[in-house]
Amino acid sequence: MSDSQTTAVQAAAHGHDPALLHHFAEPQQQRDAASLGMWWFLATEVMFFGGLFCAYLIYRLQHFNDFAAASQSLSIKLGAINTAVLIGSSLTVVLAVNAAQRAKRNLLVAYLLLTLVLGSTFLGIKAVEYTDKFKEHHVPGPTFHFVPERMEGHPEQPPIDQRHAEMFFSLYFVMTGLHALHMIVGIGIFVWLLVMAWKGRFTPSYNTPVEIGGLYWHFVDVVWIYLFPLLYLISRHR
Amino acid sequence: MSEHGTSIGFYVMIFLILLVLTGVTVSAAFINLGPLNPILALGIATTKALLVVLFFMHVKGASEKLVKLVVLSAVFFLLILLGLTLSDYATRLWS
Amino acid sequence: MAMPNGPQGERENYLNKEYGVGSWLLTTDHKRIALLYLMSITFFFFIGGFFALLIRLELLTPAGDLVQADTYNKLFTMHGMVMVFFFLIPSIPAVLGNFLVPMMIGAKDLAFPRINLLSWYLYIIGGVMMLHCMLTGGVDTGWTFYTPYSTAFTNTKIVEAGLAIFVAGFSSILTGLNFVVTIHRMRAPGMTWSRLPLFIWAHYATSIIQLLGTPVVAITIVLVAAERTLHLGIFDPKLGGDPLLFQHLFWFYSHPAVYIMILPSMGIVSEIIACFSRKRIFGYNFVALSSIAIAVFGFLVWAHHLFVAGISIYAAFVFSLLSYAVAVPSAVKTFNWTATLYKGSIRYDAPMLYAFGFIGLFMMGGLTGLFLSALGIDVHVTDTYFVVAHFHYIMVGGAVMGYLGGMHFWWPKISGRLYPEGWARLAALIVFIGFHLTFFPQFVLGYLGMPRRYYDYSHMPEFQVLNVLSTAGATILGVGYLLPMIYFLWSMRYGKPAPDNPWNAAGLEWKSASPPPTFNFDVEPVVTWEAYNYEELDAPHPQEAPVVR
Amino acid sequence: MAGNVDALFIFLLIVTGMVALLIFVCLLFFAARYRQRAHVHAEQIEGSTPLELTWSIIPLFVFLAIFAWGAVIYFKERTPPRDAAEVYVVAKQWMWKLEHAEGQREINELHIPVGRDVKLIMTSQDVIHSFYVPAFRIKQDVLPGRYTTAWFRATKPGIYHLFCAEYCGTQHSGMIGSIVVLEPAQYEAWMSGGSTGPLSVTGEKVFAELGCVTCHRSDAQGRGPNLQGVFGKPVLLQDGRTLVADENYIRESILDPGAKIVNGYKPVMPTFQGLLSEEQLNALVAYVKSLSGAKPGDGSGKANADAAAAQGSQVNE
Ligand code: HEA
Ligand code: HEA
Ligand code: HEC
Ligand code: CUA
Ligand SMILES: [Cu+2]
Repeated sequence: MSDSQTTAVQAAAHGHDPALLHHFAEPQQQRDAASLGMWWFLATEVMFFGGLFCAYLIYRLQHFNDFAAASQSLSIKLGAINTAVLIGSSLTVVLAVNAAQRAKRNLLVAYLLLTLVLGSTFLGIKAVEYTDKFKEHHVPGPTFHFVPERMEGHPEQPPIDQRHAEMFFSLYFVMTGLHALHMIVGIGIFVWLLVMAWKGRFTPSYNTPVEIGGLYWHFVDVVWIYLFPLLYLISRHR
Repeated sequence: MSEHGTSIGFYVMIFLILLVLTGVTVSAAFINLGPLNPILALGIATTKALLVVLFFMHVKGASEKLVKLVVLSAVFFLLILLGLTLSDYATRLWS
Repeated sequence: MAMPNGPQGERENYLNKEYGVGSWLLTTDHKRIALLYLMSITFFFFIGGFFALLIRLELLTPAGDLVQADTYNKLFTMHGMVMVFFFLIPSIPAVLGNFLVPMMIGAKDLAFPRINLLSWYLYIIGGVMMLHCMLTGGVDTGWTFYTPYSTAFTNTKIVEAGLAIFVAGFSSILTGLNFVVTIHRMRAPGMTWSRLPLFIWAHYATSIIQLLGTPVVAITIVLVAAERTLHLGIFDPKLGGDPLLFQHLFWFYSHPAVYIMILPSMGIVSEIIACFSRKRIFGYNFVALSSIAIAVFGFLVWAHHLFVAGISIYAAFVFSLLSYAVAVPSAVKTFNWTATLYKGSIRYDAPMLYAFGFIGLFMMGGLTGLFLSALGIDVHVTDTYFVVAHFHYIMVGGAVMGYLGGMHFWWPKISGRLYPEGWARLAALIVFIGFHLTFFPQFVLGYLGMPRRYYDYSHMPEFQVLNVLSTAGATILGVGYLLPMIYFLWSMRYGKPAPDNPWNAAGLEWKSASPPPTFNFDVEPVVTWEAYNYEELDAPHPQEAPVVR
Repeated sequence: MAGNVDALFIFLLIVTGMVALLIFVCLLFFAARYRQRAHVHAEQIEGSTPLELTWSIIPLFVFLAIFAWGAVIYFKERTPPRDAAEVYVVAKQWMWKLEHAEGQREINELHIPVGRDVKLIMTSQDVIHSFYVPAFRIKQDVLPGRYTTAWFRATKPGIYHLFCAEYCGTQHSGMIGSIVVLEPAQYEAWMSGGSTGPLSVTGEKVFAELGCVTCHRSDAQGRGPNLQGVFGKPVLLQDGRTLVADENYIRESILDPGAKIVNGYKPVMPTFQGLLSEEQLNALVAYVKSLSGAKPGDGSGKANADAAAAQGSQVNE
């Protein structure tokens, strides 16, 4: 870092309003730049997941029966709970942003903490699901083995092409894995926000980090909102 | 950044709607609606996503059109990716 | 890269403000980062060019006598990967774009200077991975990574090369992100959208492609790596997958990526033509918007690389049709550049020669693109040297010509020195001649049916003559590229000091000193003129800026 | 085909050549006429919307014409005539294995009679290859896991290059061969040697050996559909879709029977994934096709070739 440069962090350490970075004319410009930057970054993320959604879409249409059968083995209960947990965390995030804007430090800290708790819960449940899959030999690889559950009233399910069932789980793990990775990054960001909030760094005029951190979190939530029905809810009525 | 919709009650309401929609989509999956099943599931997911984007991410109240434009262009190019790829797979069996 | 110490009292600028390795490696000044990029991409260009020379040497004779088959396969693979991902995609945006975008819009820096530095480091990390990969065995899939060869058959270093490109891809995304935000948020007062230089419009369009296209290839590479290492079945038909899906995802990025390579060059050419014919560019609005149109349409045509790959014929119709749609804005640009010359007052300094070269070569490349997107013809010429010639005409003839033109045009601003004009014109001529000699024969070869990626054509000795011509041309071309490298370096020490505005150009960047101070402008600029106000500039007035030749 | 492609190519050369010439002439003329002179200033011209529209819309129409022409050729290239002689092609690193419907097998060489339509039904054992005969202007990628098809008609006897045009590994450039186009009489002589019997007959044997016959019987009593006349006809699927049974459909029905269930049948057919070589699969497909009547491969090929030769060969190469 060249010494001419003062970062927001260093400025904050001096105790006054976090300084404007040298190359911005005014705080508003800096804030707008940060938020636009985050939005474009999220657009990038949409396309990043988009590649996976595209693969999923094509294969699900091509091998519908196999995908449906494989999907039956996912736990709707855990998936739904996780959806609720994640939506809940989105609520706490938006409340945190709100608290930051209104300079309620304690409330902000509380909401951030709550978000972290919910985020960790999500990951915990995900870990349980992964373990189950592992035990059931549903993890792609040499040990993979899949026997479709025969649904009542439908004694004659088409034979399952193991390779396509395995492909379903490959996509399942890549998609949820990448999502979980984003959650972990999100948790990292929120721990940092928590520390900053704890130290009272955020003021009504300087809370951009909370705001754009929040945007990121909501985005990760939105990805899950699609993953859940796509992966868990194929043809459950059989 | 937005001026309206900032009351806590409002956020909680959105949260509750999202929960209800989650419930609806789960139960709908157990009813045989034929080809409507995936359409419904995706429709509900999109509604939920819209709620989050518009109200939690404050796109509704954003002062500028720009943010909306970014969101729309991301969605647009995603649909291009999905749609044009699908156009190949969907017509392979035509001949 | 230290500049010679000027006479005592030389004014402070971004080059002499601080010295020492640390002041460069930790800089957040966009201009210094641009120079860091300049050195790195030049390095990779010569690596890629070195591979090209070996390719050409091998093809001098029909038999595979210089290198082994596997070595040859690695040569063109590494040549393609290095040239595309480590040279051409970063070239203009990361060097000239980085240097000029803030200056042209009157900003002190890019919106996120530290991210800018991060992006260079990512590029270097990716580059080092690529070099390591090359030195420890390399990759032999072709730059296109087609599955299932890449995932299940080759035993070369796919994963490492993939990760290198993945990392470099994020570098590219961050550059694009920085530009878009900068152009939206950092314009000086009065710099409205209709006053933006066309260079900026081109970079805006480029950035959009970088932002929305690159992530798709990134995730595709992740899937290839996952399939290769964990045997997840995604693209490999043995595992139930579809190799065509890989091609769709790959080209969804890689077709728009060709516009990442050409749009910035088009931006440069617009600037040069306006300046050296002393005119507002003809049809400013159309030229500006055609950049955006190319970026958007560029996303709709990718499957024209798949016409014989086994896609549905109906999809092929759609993609062929859309490919023609993307040619229209390119046509608009070409016509407008030509029209700009009309009733101009034209000078032929080296940048202008390069710009002329660009128009000619880009046009020939683009027009042969029309051949390729004609379904019936593509069936015959796809995967032959016709395609190789097509894309070298655009990428080497077009993009690299434009890049060199830009380097000459802005070199006085960047280095504060003038390059030797005579040598520069000579180099432009050599490049132009060498270029045609190298790649024109390849069109013929392609139509005669010589497939690409062939290291041995001993069963088709009839192809030799044209190949010899091509190799000869490549040698000339190599000389043409070495020259600017030499005299640019020379001029840093011995060149005449450059005035602030040697071309008497209209752009805001010329209002600053040469070389510019750290924050670009001593006084924050307020813009009251249009991008190309040559009329006012040339209006006779007492102290006209000296025209330097 | 070659003639059509060349005609379009020449048309394109002329059109693009004219445009390029126009632009070069303008460039050079302006460059000479308007070079900088003392006291002469550039004349500022804003632009002209009518002009812009002209040079967007005229090229657009030219483009549409090129597109249409190219599409017509492509459509022909992609739709093999129904009565073409059939050759099954299996590509592997780094060789071409070809098998005539009549049963002759060849490697890296394909003998065909002049003037006869030949349809290639191709698949790969490993990676993607591409079947390229420059003289006939045809090229088609050959994919593992499915069939792709191509067709051509040779109009002049001779020996033509066959290339692999999709990069496929070390010996990609060695994966070459030749197409030997013979006069009908020569061809007949060539045909008389070395056949193991028509492919469909081999297929019938496999069909019996693998027990397909137990379910697919020639009456309506089997657990599976009667395969008589299935090929080339629309099939109604359980999920309501209808599709035409082509080679890929037959192939998929054998390897992944669960993917598309025929309406009215139970999904009881076991998968034969991994149990069949590509050659056996080809034989099965040829057999199922032969059940649909007047197809080549039952020896009628020779007769057709003669007939075609009798018509005299139009030279379009
Ligand atoms: C900078 C790079 C660049 C650019 C800008 C382009 C531009 C275009 N390209 Fe090219 N292309 C590549 C780089 C590029 N390409 C590469 C690298 C490959 C091969 C990759 C690989 O396989 O390894 C490739 C391959 C490629 C193919 C696939 C070939 C094959 O493998 O079978 C096709 C097919 O449609 C194609 C078409 C086009 C078209 C229509 C344009 C258009 O955008 C061109 C538009 C421009 C003009 C048309 C010229 C100016 C117009 C006029 C003067 C108008 C007047 C004209 C008339 C009225 C006729 N390109
Ligand atoms: C920006 C992109 C770019 C650039 C600039 C170039 C530049 C050149 N390329 Fe290439 N090329 C590609 C992108 C590019 N290429 C791609 C994408 C492929 C496809 C790869 C694939 O199939 O996967 C390809 C493939 C390709 C082939 C086809 C190989 C094959 O299919 O078998 C050939 C053959 O002639 C070739 C030649 C050349 C030549 C002669 C140059 C010349 O312009 C190079 C001129 C430069 C020099 C000659 C360097 C000068 C330096 C010196 C003289 C110093 C000597 C060096 C040292 C001391 C270290 N390129
Ligand atoms: C256990 C019984 C059984 C065996 C053995 C069997 N099939 Fe089938 N086959 C069926 C049934 C039932 C169907 C219809 C349902 C479906 O599409 O899966 C069918 C469908 C087909 C079809 C699609 C027919 C149509 O009308 O579209 C083809 C082709 C086919 N089988 C070929 C074969 C071949 C070749 C073999 C041997 C290698 C074979 N079958 C072995 C039961 C069998
Ligand atoms: Cu087979 Cu190339
Ligand atoms: Cu393309």
